[in-house]
Amino acid sequence: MSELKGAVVSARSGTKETIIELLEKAMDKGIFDGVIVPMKVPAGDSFAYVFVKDRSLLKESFPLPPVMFVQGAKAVSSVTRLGEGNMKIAVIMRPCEVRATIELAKLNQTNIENMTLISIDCPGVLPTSDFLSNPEKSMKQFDEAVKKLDDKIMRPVCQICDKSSMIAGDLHIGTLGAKKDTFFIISNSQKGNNVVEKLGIKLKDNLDNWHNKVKGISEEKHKKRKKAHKDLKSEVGGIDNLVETFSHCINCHNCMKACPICFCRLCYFDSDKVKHPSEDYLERAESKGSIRFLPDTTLFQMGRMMHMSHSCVSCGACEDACPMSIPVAQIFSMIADETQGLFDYISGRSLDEPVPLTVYEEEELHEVEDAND
Amino acid sequence: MTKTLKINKSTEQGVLEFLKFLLESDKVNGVFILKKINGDEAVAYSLVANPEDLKDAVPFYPLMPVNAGKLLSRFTLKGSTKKPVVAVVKPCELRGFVELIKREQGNLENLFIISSTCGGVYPTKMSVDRTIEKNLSKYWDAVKRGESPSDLRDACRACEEFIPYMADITVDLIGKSDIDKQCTMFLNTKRGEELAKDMKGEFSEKELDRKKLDEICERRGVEKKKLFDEIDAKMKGMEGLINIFGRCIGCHGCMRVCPICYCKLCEFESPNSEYAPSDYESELGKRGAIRVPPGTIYYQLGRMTHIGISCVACGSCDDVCPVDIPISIIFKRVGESVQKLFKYVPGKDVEEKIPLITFEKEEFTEVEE
Amino acid sequence: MERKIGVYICECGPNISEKVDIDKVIDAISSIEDISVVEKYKLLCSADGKKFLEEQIKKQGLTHLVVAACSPKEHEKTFMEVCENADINPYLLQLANIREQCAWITEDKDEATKKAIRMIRAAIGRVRYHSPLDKKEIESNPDVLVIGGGIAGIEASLQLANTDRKVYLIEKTSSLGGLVTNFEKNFLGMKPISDTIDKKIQDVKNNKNIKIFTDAEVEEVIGFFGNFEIKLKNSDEEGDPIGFNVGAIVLATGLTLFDPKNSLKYGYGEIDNIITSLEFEKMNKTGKISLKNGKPPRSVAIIHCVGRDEKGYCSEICCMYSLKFARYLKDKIPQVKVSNFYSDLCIPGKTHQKFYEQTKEKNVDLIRFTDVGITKNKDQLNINYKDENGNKKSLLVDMAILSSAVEPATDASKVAEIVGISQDEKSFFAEAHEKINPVSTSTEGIYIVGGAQGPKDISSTLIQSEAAAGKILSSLVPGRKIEPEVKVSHISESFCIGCKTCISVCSYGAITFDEAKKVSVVNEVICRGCGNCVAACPSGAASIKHFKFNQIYQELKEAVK
Amino acid sequence: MGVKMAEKFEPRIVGFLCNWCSYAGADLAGTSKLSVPSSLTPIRVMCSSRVDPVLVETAFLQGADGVLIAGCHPGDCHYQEGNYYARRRFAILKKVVESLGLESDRLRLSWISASEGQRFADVVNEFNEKIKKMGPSPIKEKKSL
Amino acid sequence: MTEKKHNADVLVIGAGIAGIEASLMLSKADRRVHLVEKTSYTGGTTIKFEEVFSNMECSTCMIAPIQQELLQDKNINLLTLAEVEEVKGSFGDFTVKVNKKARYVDMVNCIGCNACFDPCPVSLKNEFEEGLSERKAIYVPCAGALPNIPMIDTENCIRFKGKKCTACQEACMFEAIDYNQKDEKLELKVGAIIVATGFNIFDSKNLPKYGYGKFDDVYSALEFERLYASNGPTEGNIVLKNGKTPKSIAIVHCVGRDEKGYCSSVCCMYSLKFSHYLKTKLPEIKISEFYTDLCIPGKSHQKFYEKIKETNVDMIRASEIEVTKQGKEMVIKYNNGSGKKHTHSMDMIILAPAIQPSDDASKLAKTLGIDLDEYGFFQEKSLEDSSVVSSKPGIFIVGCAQGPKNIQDSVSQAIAAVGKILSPSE
Repeated sequence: MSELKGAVVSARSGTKETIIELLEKAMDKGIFDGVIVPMKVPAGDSFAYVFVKDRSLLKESFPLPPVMFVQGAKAVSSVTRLGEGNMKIAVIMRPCEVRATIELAKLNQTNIENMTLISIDCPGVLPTSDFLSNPEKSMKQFDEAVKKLDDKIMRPVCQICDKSSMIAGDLHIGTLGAKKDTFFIISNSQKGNNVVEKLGIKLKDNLDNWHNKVKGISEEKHKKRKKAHKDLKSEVGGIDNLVETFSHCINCHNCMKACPICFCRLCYFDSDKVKHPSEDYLERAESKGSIRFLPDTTLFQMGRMMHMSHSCVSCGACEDACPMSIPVAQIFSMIADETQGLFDYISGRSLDEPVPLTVYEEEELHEVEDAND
Repeated sequence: MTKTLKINKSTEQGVLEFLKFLLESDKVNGVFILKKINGDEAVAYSLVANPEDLKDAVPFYPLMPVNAGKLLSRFTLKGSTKKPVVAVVKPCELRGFVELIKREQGNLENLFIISSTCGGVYPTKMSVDRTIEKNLSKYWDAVKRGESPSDLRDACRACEEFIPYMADITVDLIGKSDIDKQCTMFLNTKRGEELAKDMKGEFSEKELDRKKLDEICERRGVEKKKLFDEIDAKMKGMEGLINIFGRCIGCHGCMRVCPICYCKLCEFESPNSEYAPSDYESELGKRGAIRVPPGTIYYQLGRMTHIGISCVACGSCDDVCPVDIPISIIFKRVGESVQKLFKYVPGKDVEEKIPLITFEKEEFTEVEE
Repeated sequence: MERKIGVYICECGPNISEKVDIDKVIDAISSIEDISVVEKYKLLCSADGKKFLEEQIKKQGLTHLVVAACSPKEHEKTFMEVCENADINPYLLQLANIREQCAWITEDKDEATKKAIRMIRAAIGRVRYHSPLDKKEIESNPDVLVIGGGIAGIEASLQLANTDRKVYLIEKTSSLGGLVTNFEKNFLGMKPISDTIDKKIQDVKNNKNIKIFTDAEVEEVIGFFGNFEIKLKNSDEEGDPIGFNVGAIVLATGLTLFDPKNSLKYGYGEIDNIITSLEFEKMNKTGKISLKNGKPPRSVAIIHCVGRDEKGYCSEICCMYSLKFARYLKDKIPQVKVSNFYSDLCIPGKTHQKFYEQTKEKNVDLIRFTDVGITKNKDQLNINYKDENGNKKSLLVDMAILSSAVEPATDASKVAEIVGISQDEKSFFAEAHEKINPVSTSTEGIYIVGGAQGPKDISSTLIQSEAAAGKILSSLVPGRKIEPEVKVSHISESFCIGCKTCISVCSYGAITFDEAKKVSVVNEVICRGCGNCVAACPSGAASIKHFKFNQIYQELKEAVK
Repeated sequence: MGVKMAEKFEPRIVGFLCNWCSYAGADLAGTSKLSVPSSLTPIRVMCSSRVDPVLVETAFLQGADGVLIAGCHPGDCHYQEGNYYARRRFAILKKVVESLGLESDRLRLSWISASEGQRFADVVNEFNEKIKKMGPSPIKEKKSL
Repeated sequence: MTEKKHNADVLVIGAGIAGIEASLMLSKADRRVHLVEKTSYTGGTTIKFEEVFSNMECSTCMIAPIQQELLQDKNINLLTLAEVEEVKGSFGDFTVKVNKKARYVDMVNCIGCNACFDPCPVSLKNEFEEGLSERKAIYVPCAGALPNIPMIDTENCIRFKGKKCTACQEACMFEAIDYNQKDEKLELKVGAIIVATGFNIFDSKNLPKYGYGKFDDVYSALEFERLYASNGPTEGNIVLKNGKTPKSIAIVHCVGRDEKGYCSSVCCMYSLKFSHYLKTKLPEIKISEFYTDLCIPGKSHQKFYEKIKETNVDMIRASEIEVTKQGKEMVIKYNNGSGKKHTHSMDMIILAPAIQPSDDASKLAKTLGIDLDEYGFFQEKSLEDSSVVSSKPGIFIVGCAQGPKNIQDSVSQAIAAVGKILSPSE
């Protein structure tokens, strides 16, 4: 990871507007042939990622929408899963979306060769359901909350996100600690440097204000996160709580479909591996008196934890998509911290860190084995 | 005239007595039924083998956590159950199951079906905070009167197919004022009669009160028309579609819970629905911008063409949609129009062929374990 | 299709029957679905037992077989043969190991019986999900590619080439023979090396079944054991790139020397009359050992272990060839004073110490050092060293020879990459198994010999070349088909999403990636059936024959009951 | 059939044994006539790396009182490096179970070589004792997993 | 060598790791192999080891699979308790007389349940366990030996000394025990012969200064291997004769090197391996290795050496080593490099004796008509050419029978010999 370099950009016309101007400029200069940005959907009641080539449409874009309808990584993946393509593309996403994108790149699910990943300091995201209950109002509330750096109305998992300004991509837009009508543009890679320089911006300004602000926030959030996970563990931990927590699960697998890391074409838990003959179910019912049908809800959740928690970016998409309001995202963020901790791994931190399960070290994890006891 | 079994207990109690009898007399080894789980925490379908465990079964609870048709299909997917099992399900769930059987996704052998005239159910969301519990008495009063509470799911309020087809036993439920005291079961089939044999209670011959049911049907028809008109108003042309489906997040939850969508791999999740960068590039040449991931509308329309003919309008899709798109009414609307073409009532008769075989039977068998 | 499972329980004399109440077992399982017969027998592995089983299978028209007896390691093969003789697929058999892992380790008869029942139920559950597996046979090409025209490559080629087996010998330089052609004599025998090498080179050249390419390099290798497609950098008369197919590949890319320039203390390249062992070999071969000024040296220091610390291993041969150098010198310049500076004398093997003693008799000084360096002293050299007690000492000499450590030839990494095998941390080629498979690699059909595999002398090099030849001659017989493992992995093309996780965990390069379809593909010829990829695959795409999820799940279910 | 009467507690332990080392070790325990608790039912797999964590979770959630995964000692894997991957997967699995407040002590990974018949016996005895102390898995009784 | 008269079958003498590898590969090439082994089991010396350097792989795990393969291989005719008595003919057409001693246990009927051991009244030191444990007169050398079929040791069986004992026969349910079995004289026709008879170790008793045989707790390398083996007499617990665990151990290299006049090439490495053994089981133990010249050739060995040194093992370059007693204490005296005298007390001493030809090498050489070298190993035809070629065409010498070497080199030679036999150029 290269040393962060940054510049202060004046944004009199407003942060969003200035970002758009920069994008337009970049397209004019041919730095990018296309941009993937969120936009309002025609009905105006929600947002979607749009892959824009016609720069005149850029003004419609909405870099930091109040909701995360589709996890950006999925959008990116849908464009470059089958190859890098010939267009130089800029993508503007939230930090967790960038991280998911990088994770997917490691897993061969997207190709970021021709992409410039741009993240923005993330104030959090509104729960989809809250937003839908009244889009206009929610918009206003969101803007207010952003100004006040108040995350009370954000999704629970956002309230405990300690990586909301983590820079994993090429460029980052830092609004925290910036003077009025300005923001920081921060580069994290050679690619990033080139883009910014081509835009005629010198990466020479001091970033201390941003760093300090971010440090403060993430440290505070980190404490909150640890505490929340501790509480959560006592709430959902243990077989009884666990069963209770998932008792409303209806196996719709929305969480899995909404999850950027669950990229499998056929989920293990939709495959024949978990489809058993009726005798099997009956036997189980006979031995226990009765079983809920379908069984194995917990198996599905624990299986997912096994399969993706080491890459989970705690983006909250799963919880948004859960029709039964199960705190999936919070639970997974807790598990993710634990499993990734085993390997000092942070999902999406860097393209150079291999996904834990694809490598090994000869001398590690002796605590889980007992060869010598 | 149909053989009937009358038990002088509340309808729910009567049915439970009956099921207990079936288990104890080893007529069946399992009962597939809605049941409270983890105390009062939730209501879910369960497979009950021990009569004791029937105590917190709630066969007619106004909730459809998952379309049981899909569950019964999973239960018998690998072949008919070797030991007899009886399932208590709603008419639309039964119809869903029958449609799946037609597609080799399930099996009725050794599987007895008890269904009832259906008063409809509440949205699953209402089960999370237990609001249903509070509404129960209101619900049952309405049922006795053959009416639908306003907060029932759209699909249910607009449902005209609330009398089961293909059930071995039909429980007389809606519009029946004495369900608190009386339990009447119509033994529609030989299998049904066999089951009821030796059960304590009075056997006679009777018919459902068609007239009353027709009135109910009319009322629901009106409700349906209202909902259809609303949709028609919204769904004007491509524009309309885009407006309605614009917020779709592509979670495909609707497909996953749909009793008819049985494909191992949905076409819209298969390589056929992936695009190479070059495709985007050429597409972007034509239009200045594309929504990504693409194919939102394509998916919805595609699904309509795939399953419209068999849609039983059970409403599960509404329940799971995280962005509250009124999918079920749209599909009911489209579905009925297609079904009319062939005078086809999905799930009416297992012998009846599906008008168009729009899809492959059993694919991707190579990975079957 | 209708299943008829037969269960046969071996009493194994008293060994099982004493601990397991077999009749109880029979009662417990005979009611299970699909079971058409359960019987016990005194000793199933006996000739009579096998006959009995065979007849039973035929008579009962069984489709699946469960044998509850001893460990599969003892008799799985035996009973699979019985199945074959009774014309049912041998993979429709499941063994329940109720002897070693039940009767013999359980004290309480009741417990043993219960466990036996569990194990047999598990076997029945499993066998239900067995599907017949058939041996595959694959045409193979007996020809061999040998990379490296040194003594290792030459020896291998000579051992292999035949009318029905062509050998392609690729040498990157313009001439055959490699390193040893620089030597006058080899140690031990002190016989002229040319006696051996020249003859071998002639034989190779005269052998019409060996096609030699000098100044040649391999550009691309694709395929697998029995079917490699080779492309060379070089092109033929018409200018088309040269390409051919072979069944096996021998890597004999050889050694090079550690460059003493990398270790300043020896003053190599700075000071005159300090030369490397190779330079000395060459000089010696010209017949005249002399200093820069043309005069013969009056005193010579031979420094062992040059670069040992840097490389982190003992190069095995330096001590011996350094002693040989002493002999060279004494033979050519009898009055010369020779001092060998060594740290530890490494002269393994029955013949070496004798050579060492003979050399000492020619009054060669052997000086043990713990540290050594060279400085200039007018037109002479100071060998400054610490003896083993740490005392600083110094010796004035005319010439110093640096016995450099050996390291893999410079192009080793490139070759490794092209043929797709791994290197060890010292960048020698890694063997399939350090002990029992030293000339094979983890990729079947690719063999490593001589200096490419590790430092060694000529004699061990010859042995390895012959060994590699042996491997090929025994496994790649002209006209015989290859029978790959049948219990291999399979990845569903329709379900694979192409995350390559399986590829990264496969130790055998058995999984390749289809760039067009973006899916992983298992090469059944290479796959050894460990199942690692199956456990690694997060989706429903991967499975492994005979150890499928449901087969194991059935066992698991019974274990938990 | 039916629910097991709770007389004295006989644990149900699933043992995944790799074919080349641990299964051979278990056989050796047999030929050496050592005493091993009958609670462990062996399941033979070619390599510990075949042990799909979801299989272990399945066993665990179906009420196994213990699950043992045994493979070749690190460095000895018959398939070069399978057991290293097995170890990583196991580490994650154990962590998941532990983080959910479930009894991760019911899962055990042991390296047992073909010559370690005694060790096999010791490992199983030890594990069996531990499980007995822990008592039956509370998951067994759960009806709505 | 493709004339009609040529016989494709091969005789392999010695079922150690070299012999097994050679046989399996020949079989793979569809050659019929007669594998003559003088003991009752396969695996030679390798199966005595717990682990092998330098990757410290479990030896049994390494070799058991190929032993199994061997026993099930239909092309291989394994003759245990057998010795070659006469060899006539030449390359391509040898006639070999083999004496196959009676095992008195029928290899087909016996299923290896070991029920016959307990009733046997005789009990004596088990040579395989270097006398560290007892065995019966009917026995297998150790648990897990392959083939897992016992033999009767007629030297010690009281029945063969005239007593009327049928204890084992009565114990056997399979009529596997047959006292009337006779030694068989077999005549084999083969085209080539591979000699893989392995080695023996120098008997440290010849050097009283090391106190071997004099004092308790002075062990030879092989004894120690068994002491550490998890399938050995103590299940791998390292204990002194008095039952205590040792606190200090000396490992003495080069025992008998001067007498032999050569470096046995593996002692340094296996001595380091012993330190590894000890440190894994007894992390606290104090280990001193006494060596003259450290001989650890090859790409992977020095790393191992350095790893061992990190576990603070004292590596002492020493000469004039002597083991004596001071009161109860066992002490080791030596000169270090600079000629200073030192004395340390030691709980246990392990000697690393030189490798020497197996006892019957010279006899076998005569029978085969091949030369021995001055050290008594089989002599290769020339130092310049392949070391597996003996002085007589068609007879190949591999493994430690040809000279001291490690497993890797033994196996290489074995395969090389097969290469020679299969090669069209021969």
